[in-house]
Amino acid sequence: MKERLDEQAMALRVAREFKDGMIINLGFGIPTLAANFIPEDIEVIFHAENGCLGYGPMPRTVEEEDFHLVNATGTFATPRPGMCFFDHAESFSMIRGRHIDLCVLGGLQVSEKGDLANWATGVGRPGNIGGAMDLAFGAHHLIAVMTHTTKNNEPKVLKECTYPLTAPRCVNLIVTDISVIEVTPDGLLLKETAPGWTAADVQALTEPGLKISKDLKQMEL
Amino acid sequence: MKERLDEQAMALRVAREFKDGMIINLGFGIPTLAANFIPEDIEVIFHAENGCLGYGPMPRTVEEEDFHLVNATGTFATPRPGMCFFDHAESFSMIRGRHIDLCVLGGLQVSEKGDLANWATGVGRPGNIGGAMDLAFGAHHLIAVMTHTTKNNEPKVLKECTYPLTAPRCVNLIVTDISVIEVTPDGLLLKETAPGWTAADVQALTEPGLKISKDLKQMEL
Amino acid sequence: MINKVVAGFDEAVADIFNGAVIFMGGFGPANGTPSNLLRALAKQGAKNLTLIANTPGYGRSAPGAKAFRKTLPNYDDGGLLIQTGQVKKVICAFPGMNRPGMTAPLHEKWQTGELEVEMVPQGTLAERIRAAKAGIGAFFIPTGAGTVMEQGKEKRVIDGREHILEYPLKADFALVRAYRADRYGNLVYQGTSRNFNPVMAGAAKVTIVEVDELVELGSLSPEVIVTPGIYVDRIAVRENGKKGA
Amino acid sequence: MINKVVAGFDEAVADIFNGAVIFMGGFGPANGTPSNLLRALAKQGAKNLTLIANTPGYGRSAPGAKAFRKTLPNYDDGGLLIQTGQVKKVICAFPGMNRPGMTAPLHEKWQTGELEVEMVPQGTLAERIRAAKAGIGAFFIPTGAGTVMEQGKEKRVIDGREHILEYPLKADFALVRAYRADRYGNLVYQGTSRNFNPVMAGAAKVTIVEVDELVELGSLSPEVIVTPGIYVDRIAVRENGKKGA
Repeated sequence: MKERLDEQAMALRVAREFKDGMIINLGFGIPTLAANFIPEDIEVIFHAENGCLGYGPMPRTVEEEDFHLVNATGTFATPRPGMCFFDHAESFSMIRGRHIDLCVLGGLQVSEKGDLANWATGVGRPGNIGGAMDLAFGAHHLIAVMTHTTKNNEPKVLKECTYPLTAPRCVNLIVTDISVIEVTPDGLLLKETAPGWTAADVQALTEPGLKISKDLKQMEL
Repeated sequence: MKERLDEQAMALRVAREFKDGMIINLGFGIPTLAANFIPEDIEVIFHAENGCLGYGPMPRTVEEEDFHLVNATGTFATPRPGMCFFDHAESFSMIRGRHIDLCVLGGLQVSEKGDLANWATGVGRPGNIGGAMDLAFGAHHLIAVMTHTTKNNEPKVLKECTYPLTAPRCVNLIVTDISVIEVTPDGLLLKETAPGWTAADVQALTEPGLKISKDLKQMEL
Repeated sequence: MINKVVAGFDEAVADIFNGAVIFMGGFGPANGTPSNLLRALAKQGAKNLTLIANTPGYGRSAPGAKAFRKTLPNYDDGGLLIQTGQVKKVICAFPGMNRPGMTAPLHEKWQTGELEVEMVPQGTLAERIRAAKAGIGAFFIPTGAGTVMEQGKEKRVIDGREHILEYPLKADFALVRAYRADRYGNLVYQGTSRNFNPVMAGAAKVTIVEVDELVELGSLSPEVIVTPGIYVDRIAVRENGKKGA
Repeated sequence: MINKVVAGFDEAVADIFNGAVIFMGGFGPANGTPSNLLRALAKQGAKNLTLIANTPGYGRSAPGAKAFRKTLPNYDDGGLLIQTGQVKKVICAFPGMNRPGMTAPLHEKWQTGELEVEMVPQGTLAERIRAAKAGIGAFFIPTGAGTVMEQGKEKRVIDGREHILEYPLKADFALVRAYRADRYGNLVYQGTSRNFNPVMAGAAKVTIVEVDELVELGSLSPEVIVTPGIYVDRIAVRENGKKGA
């Protein structure tokens, strides 16, 4: 079996999309890891739904842990010059008002139209919507990052999502453990494959048809 | 001709309505003067539409004038312990959200239903709505203070206002230079007359019929 | 004289009645949760409560159960009121995880049908609470259009985009956690413990605040006050100040 | 590196185009008005502007005319742009007084039909600007129902009270005046000079801020920043700092 990217590698690939000056919101899981791979020559500002812009990395010691400084995933963060705090209404004005340049969310399913499902499977549990729906509707640019298939090797990039939607037509870029796919008005465009994977390999694990980019390349990691 | 109250006396009568702990907004003109007559045993907090709660009296010297501390009538105020500043959206959330206990506005006309007209005569000028409409709709309790008649001795307490309304059915109490009138669901109730004025005198200068309070008394000044 | 300080937490929550709707500030197990007010309410016993919060919380862990997150000593959250059976309905954005070996009272009572759970996207939750405070009758937003969140809601296309109509979320009491207060009820917070607290303060009929410290009137700069006292009705001061949750 | 500071006021307003819609902060002749940005815009000459402000202002008094209020040296307001003929429409809550002997360009141009004036209640003005910033498509409020302000607006009874539907007020540029900024665009204000400035910052496509002082990143406490830098695009620093309007 071909080797898939691990979470760190996916996070690294996501971080390549960070540009100087961007306001970025990172969701739970792999997206949060992307903060460890900010290109050295740029400055970005992270937004936390719970009312913080410009927080720094996780503390390295227990002594640095401050219960008054956590990010939206509930984990401790550290102060950084230029940081500021605000309340939840203001925080989501930033999101709903389209002031967030880039949001990275985990995905359960993404459709060929860019619909995202990432908060509930629709059965057995109420699910946890959190701020995901607000972000999916509000962010200027949305990256969905996820394994390309389920544990049973079934596609998660689908013609139509079967789980409850987070938002319709919101995903701009899909980063998976085997590919990078752009959502375009004409459908899904395969732009990169993981080392050792061909376009055909990726297509075989993807429900809708993929257009292949003229500049198709191997993911640089 | 019988003597009418001057502006200071009207302001004094208005200030009798101030109760301990009230959040009060005072409009342009006579209402603003009422701040000089706060009963000594109570503490009230003044709200200024331009983003201040708890400001103090006008400065006594030019040196005390601070261009960063003006009230909503544009005149200088002074700092007071417990004061705070906020922006216009927050300031009018307080008003629209019914957090202001008492508002005192000047009036051009008041109807027997408690309609207030105080911002425009409807001809020749655009008028100045300012925050008056927001206050008339939002304040818990509204006092309109004005001379009882126009310069031509025509009634300003009318069956229907002829000028553009500030808000319908918003006035709770009318304080004039000859009377204090409560707006009740059954119509206007004359509660007090100025020294030397009878109920009949007041009625003669008032368009709608006045009910006379059982406890009708002379205004205490 | 204006003085909103009450004798203690028990006095602060004494009039919360059966069937009351309660806002609770805080964002998960970090600070910003009014733990002492919640304990007092558990003791007071009011029933059939509706709890509106971003994250109701996990309550007290059973012996040996693993906690979802690290918490401060003496931390309690809305999960406590679910465990005591005082809550009939939760309106929230994040019901919480439900993993093997974890204590998750919301999920347990939801599965047995003892608890109703209504999910609201986090920003919509904040804006609906703000609307109650700011006198907004209803508002159109894009968030949720074309998803299950639009069910039963009026839809309208504005500027070429689908919107849904949302109404204010109103409550009888807001339980708020702040850092410092003066006797007028002016409040400041600390870091991300601010979160929903300033939004809820003033949005309920009665706003009750748990603070670390009461300070002299005038000692909070008028430039840095986050919640103006106009939004606060009662202040209860923690005996241990900053220590503990 | 993020650095929103531009070379000067002329550079800050250089791309304001003919027909642009402009927010202007401030509340009457007191501080909080971006006088230097307005002077630069007068010099730049963009025409057919729509000016949205609480109080457009009185412009420069004719020699011998009495001023409505005391102002700081070098004070200029939106009235200057009305005097230069750059404004075709004003949307405001307070057009200003028009008394004999006073300079009142808004009234003069309104009477001759050269200027359109649209009146919006002050709180509705603030909330409509906030709606543009916060992504609210439209909102129902009681303010104005049963008055001339309801003309042409959708009405609806909510909770037994008449409401009218208001839409966001959008703009191309916001001209904002603050006290201190850092290079991220985080802003603090002074006293009542705050007023409409934080509401407008971020509500226009481009937000341009005039500040007294640029300070080192990190020197503004994260607890006291009023306008987060996310809402700011350009900062122009006054040479004379706090001196003058």
